[in-house]
Amino acid sequence: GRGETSSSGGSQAPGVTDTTVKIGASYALSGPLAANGTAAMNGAKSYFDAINAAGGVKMSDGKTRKIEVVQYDDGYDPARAVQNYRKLTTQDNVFALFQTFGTAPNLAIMDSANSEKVPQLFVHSGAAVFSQDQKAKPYTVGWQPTYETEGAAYAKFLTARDQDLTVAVISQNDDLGKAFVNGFTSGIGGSKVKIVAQETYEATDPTLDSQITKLAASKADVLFSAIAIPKLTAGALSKAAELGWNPEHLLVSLVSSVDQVIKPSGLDGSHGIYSTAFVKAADDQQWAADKDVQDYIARMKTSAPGADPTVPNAAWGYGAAATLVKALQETKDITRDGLVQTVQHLTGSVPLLLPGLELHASLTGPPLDRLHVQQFKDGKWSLIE
Amino acid sequence: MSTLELHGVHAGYGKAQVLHDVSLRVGDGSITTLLGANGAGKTTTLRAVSGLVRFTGQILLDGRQVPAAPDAVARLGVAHVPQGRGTIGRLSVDDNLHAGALLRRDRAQVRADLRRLRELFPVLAERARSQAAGLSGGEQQMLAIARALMGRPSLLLLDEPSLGLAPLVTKEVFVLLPRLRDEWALTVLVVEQNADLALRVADHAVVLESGRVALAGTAAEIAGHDEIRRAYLGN
Amino acid sequence: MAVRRETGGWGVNHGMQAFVEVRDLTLRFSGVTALEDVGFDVGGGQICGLVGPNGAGKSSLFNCVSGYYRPSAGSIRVAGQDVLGVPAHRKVRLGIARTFQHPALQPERTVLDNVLLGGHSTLPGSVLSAMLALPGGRRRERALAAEARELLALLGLAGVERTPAGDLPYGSQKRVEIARALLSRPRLLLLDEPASGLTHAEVGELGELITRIRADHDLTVIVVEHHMGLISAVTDHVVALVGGRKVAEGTAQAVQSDPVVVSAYLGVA
Amino acid sequence: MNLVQQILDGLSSGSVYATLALALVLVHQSTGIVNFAQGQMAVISTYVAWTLYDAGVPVWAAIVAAIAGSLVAGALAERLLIRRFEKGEPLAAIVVTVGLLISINGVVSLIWGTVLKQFPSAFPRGGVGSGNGGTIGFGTLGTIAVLLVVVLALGWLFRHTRLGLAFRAVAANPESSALLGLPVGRLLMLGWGLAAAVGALAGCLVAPKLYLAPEMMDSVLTYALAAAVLGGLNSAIGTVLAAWFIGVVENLAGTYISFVGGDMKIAVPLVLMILILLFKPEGVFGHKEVRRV
Amino acid sequence: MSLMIDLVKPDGGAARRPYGRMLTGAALVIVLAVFPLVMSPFANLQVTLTLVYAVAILGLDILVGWTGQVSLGQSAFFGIGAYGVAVCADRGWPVWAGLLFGVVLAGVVGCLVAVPAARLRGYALGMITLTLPVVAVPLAKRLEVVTGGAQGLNVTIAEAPEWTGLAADQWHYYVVAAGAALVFALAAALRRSHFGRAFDAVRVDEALATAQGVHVTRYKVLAFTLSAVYGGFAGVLYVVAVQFISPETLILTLSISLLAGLAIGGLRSLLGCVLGAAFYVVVPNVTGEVSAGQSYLLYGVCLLAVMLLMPRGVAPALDRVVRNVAGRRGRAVAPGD
Ligand SMILES: Nc1ncnc2c1ncn2[C@@H]1O[C@H](COP(=O)(O)OP(=O)(O)OP(=O)(O)O)[C@@H](O)[C@H]1O
Ligand SMILES: Nc1ncnc2c1ncn2[C@@H]1O[C@H](COP(=O)(O)OP(=O)(O)OP(=O)(O)O)[C@@H](O)[C@H]1O
Ligand SMILES: [Mg+2]
Ligand SMILES: [Mg+2]
Repeated sequence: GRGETSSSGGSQAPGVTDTTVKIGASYALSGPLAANGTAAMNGAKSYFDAINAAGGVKMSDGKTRKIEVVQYDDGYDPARAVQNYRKLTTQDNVFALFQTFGTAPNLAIMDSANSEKVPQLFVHSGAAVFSQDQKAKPYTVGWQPTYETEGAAYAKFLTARDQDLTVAVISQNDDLGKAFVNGFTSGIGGSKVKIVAQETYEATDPTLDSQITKLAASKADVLFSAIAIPKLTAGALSKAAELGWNPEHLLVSLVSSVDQVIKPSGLDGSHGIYSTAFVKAADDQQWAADKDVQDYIARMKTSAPGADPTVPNAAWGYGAAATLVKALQETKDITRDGLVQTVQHLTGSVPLLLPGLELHASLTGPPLDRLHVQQFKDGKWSLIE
Repeated sequence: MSTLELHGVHAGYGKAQVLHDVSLRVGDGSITTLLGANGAGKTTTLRAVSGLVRFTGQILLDGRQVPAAPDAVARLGVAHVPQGRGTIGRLSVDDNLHAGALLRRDRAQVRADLRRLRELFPVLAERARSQAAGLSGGEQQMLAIARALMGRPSLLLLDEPSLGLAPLVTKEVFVLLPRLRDEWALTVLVVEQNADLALRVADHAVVLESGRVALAGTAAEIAGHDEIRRAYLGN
Repeated sequence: MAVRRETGGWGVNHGMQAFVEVRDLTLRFSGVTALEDVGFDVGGGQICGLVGPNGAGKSSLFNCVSGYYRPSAGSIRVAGQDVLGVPAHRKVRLGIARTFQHPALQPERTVLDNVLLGGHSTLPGSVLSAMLALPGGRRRERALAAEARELLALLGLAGVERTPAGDLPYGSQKRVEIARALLSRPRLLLLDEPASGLTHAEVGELGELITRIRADHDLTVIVVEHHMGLISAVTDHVVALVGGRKVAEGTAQAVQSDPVVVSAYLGVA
Repeated sequence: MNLVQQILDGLSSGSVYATLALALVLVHQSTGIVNFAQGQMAVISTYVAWTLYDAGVPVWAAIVAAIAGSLVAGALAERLLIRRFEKGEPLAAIVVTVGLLISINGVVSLIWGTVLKQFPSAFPRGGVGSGNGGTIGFGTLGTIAVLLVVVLALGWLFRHTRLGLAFRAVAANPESSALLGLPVGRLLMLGWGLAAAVGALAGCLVAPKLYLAPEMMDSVLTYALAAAVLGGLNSAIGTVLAAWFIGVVENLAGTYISFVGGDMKIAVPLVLMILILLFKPEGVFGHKEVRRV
Repeated sequence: MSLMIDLVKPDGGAARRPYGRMLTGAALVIVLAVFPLVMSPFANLQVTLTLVYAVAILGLDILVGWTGQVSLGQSAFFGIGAYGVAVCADRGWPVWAGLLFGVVLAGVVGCLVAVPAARLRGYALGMITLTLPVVAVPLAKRLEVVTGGAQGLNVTIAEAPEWTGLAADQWHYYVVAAGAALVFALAAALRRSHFGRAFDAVRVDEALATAQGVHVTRYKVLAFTLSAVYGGFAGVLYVVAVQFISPETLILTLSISLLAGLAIGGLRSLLGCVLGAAFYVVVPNVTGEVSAGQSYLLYGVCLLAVMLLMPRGVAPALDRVVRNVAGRRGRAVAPGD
């Protein structure tokens, strides 16, 4: 057969020239997840644009290269993701895949990427499968904390109070929802916190009224919303209030946007709304003067006018892009394997991470593995120590 | 009342030419019958007038070229009873009749016309609320004729009105035609295989052969023609 | 090649016993009685005319025979076999074929294809062998096509084999239906107003044709027709229905002079 | 309380399905087509209303303006796109509406972005009842009231007016209707326009609950199609009742049949629908069509 | 050859120019055989996927085009076939067993749905089939033990044998092409037989079909079952091409896209099935290059444009062009005859 991944340019790795390094990505830019996919793409783009505007990435061979991103829409269809992968690796000849969006599309290409030794970096998914075993699948690396980690963070937050608490749980019927719930359930094991009601939903459900009504009957003290879709979260919050059920709310970070979720829900946070975060939110007043956040908002405005910087996926995309740039800078051996080597040992900070959080590469988890719990108060999020 | 004139009309379907240089005139207030063998182009002639097939040449209604769209032709007062099932099967008998009169504003007169047609075809009253599709073949034909009349046309195009009608009803329809022509100021162009009856009530007759006018004249002239007698009258 | 009928020994019945026996047939629709206690016989090889005013129940009777309508009472036997219990799609295997009052053709397929459909029940029914395109199937298909062409020629339609059926004039469509019905090799042929849309001369030809195919194909025929000329010319026997009831029966001449038939159906000349 | 509340919730989501289903039925009744783009057309109308509102126009005025605009846009869609497919294979017409769906979705994303917007409710926040009786929001009550008005208006239009007869005639047999002088083209345009207007109303009614996003109506479409078919595709009141039935059954099944659960609850009304259709293929409120040979 | 435009002339019309047809067919086979050896892996993948979806669309055509029933359920049958083979591969069972299992299961489910569905017409039938994908997706997630749940299954099947020296994409191409050619040939033969006429009659007029001895219900069930089997087989080929299956693949959107492909290609045409599938696979890739963000919008616009230009589909339009050209040539030689 052919060497699928060999480049034409002799010594240099595929996708790398003296002046550019080519990166490929596949996002859900259409379909029901288009909002998140587009946000992730815009976030990353705004960081890359800024780096390129400043000349490019200075790499270990002394050359400064501009980052060229080739991106395609997969509509969250695994078959299209596979096609995009083929196109990016054999036609566009990218150096690495970056931030491909969502669990299923990444799973569909993971085996090929590893057997063909194409780095599949910083996948935009909190599924553990992408990072937990980098000995077996060294070319696939996650970025954000896993959904399990996040679920466990809520559990820790509740158990730390050492009170009898009843919890109602609603989760999306897929690996994402399950992972949140698993992390949470094992986190509360043996504590005074008890799950008293549990519901799931399909991402295609128009509303979650029925599920919330069922959960409301439990009169639980806390509602853990492992809901991945902003409008459904907002609807769930307002439904609970309409039913006269006012639990404390735990919102997963994916849907913690003030503009997208909390304002539409009509809740003011007086009964307690909590979430977790690992990046600074653009709509969080406490960071209004933060340089990272100001840069981020300004760069988003330049690169993707009209896009909303408060969507978490955008901030994550930005942070992941920064992580990639950092990895490129630190890569000694400018080959695909060299890049993966670097990524597996990456430490340090990148823009937008919350104070105290750092990259922390390991072979059994994503480079980010901690989150902070925050509370919604007075119209903004504030970190809880 | 209207005058219909065809001058050098050619028409066909796709590449197949069916009518070749057809010219004929249906005078104001007259009944003209169009005869011809199976496939001669009789239906096509009526369809050309109604705008259902495209043609070249001239078709003039009261001296003016007819429009190309069937609904526009109908709004000029032309009613066309097509060959075979001409009703809207999904609607009730009454709805079919009322649909025939949708363009009219003279409600009282519509009611009177409806009464009259129901007298003529009692089954239409008996089955007023049934779906038209359930009627027998002949009953549907009566409905189609009645529906066309409900529009109070000035030019009535009938494509084999006797199709499926019992002999008695056929006779009644043909007796009615001259009466309506007089009372309602109708001009009639009727394609009919029951040439005997048709020639008896018609003023003029035109014979089509392979898409060309083979003969034209007064009904009496045509009825006296030997070949016509053999092919169409059988006596 | 002959197709095995599901009932053997029709030849035995021939002429000895009525081929078609209709007894006490009653059919109602909500509010309408289409047929009431109708009964008559048709002898084997005969041509029976069925006449009556519009809505008398003639087509409905055909529909009962061919299984579209389920009568509330009565029986219909063909060659001694009760046909009411046989599902509609099996009638053609019993040797019953029909034409429709309003031509029912596949307008976009060719005349030949339309006729070939009539031979459907004579071909074997294994999907697998059809998918594998076994040579036997091809051969039978060719034989059937040859037979269909002959029938089309017989009906004067040889020139339009490849014309889409919907493009034919009305009168020709009715003949395509006859060819289609004949290709199923029927023993009983039901014709619903075959002469409608034909000129006088054409009706004459049709009459000759019907008597000829009766003889050539060893057929029993029931024909519904408003064209009295045709009825007189071809029928051995006529049944008249009025308002769903049988009002007269006998030779064409007798029925046409029956006072009820005259007043309800023919009108005074 | 759970039971009553689940029923009320079911009625509430049923009303959401019903609004879109009504528009589907309207198109079907006047043109004989099922329009897959109906929901997406409603979405773009709602965005227009939102834009007006965002620019300071009062909600009601914005909604009325969007409805009026949709009337025109719907008619144009029929004239420019659908017209060519009305006579051919039904599949072609369906697929054209799918193409329309995709294109409008793309246009909406392009103009307004994919991020959700908050659409103001034309009704007050809050609701009536509470405690043991269950609660029902003013939004839902308002939606139901508007629904009933629309249903009565449509019923009257189709059964008792000349225009309604003309619609029915054209949908049943355009060629025959043309021979009667009915302006077939204009009636078809008007039918689409009316449906688009009803769709716009539907979008504006449900947007406060579902939140405005390009895919707002996607998940509703499945239910709306089911309701329209179950209701017989030709009956406005039947459609609304079917939609309520679907909403309520879904909730009750999800709540009280343990193996069904939240993920499979949609299956229950659909399976029931199949059973009902088996015994009444023309839909609960549909008319059995007489077919003759 | 089986890929030629289906002219449906059972009386031998199709064989009127046997040499021309055979030559074209042979040329096509050669082009298709050489293609993967010279083209890029991405191009191979596109053709492979095109053939995968072409089989699924052909299944739909049997149902929609031949018998006039509407189905929104094809993605579910596709999923059954895909899961059938993937589950077997996942457990280390032989692939052919998976193939058989997937295809038979799809056929059985299809038949079960068809028996009641055959009572219905038009949109009512469409609604029944709409239920299939709506239920199949959560079901696939629930049966996690076998299906891998929401994460789906990564499998490695149909690996290129050593001796061929072929890369995976090339081998997958040949496997899928061979499978597709086989089932296309079977469908073509069925279409040309008297069954083809019977299916048409069922579509045009059920009463008419019944009168000719066609058991309408049986034919509808047959069409439905065949359609499901083809859908299932396409799912099997899909796993060969993609080596992965997850519930996302079963969604209603795929069913709708396949219907769109069918309309784009043109009903009752084998070539149309391939063209429709090619549209579904290739156009998003092209529009994606034009603009990643607006690729979906552009896809929708292309869909509308093709439908507006060719309301009966691409294959009939091509057919007309070919016949016009042939007709002109035919006239030119006519005087010599
Ligand atoms: N839709 C069509 N497409 C192509 N050819 C057609 C079409 N309709 C009719 N023709 C052809 O046009 C010719 C004339 O047909 P037409 O229907 O006008 O005949 P007719 O005189 O009305 O016959 P009949 O007495 O049988 O009704 C016929 O040769 C017929 O084959
Ligand atoms: N499916 C049906 N639904 C309702 N009524 C029907 C149906 N079929 C027939 N009828 C009624 O039964 C009666 C007999 O109809 P049929 O078609 O048998 O009449 P026919 O004798 O064939 O008349 P024609 O000479 O007009 O064809 C008619 O009054 C008709 O309206
Ligand atoms: Mg004619
Ligand atoms: Mg009759």
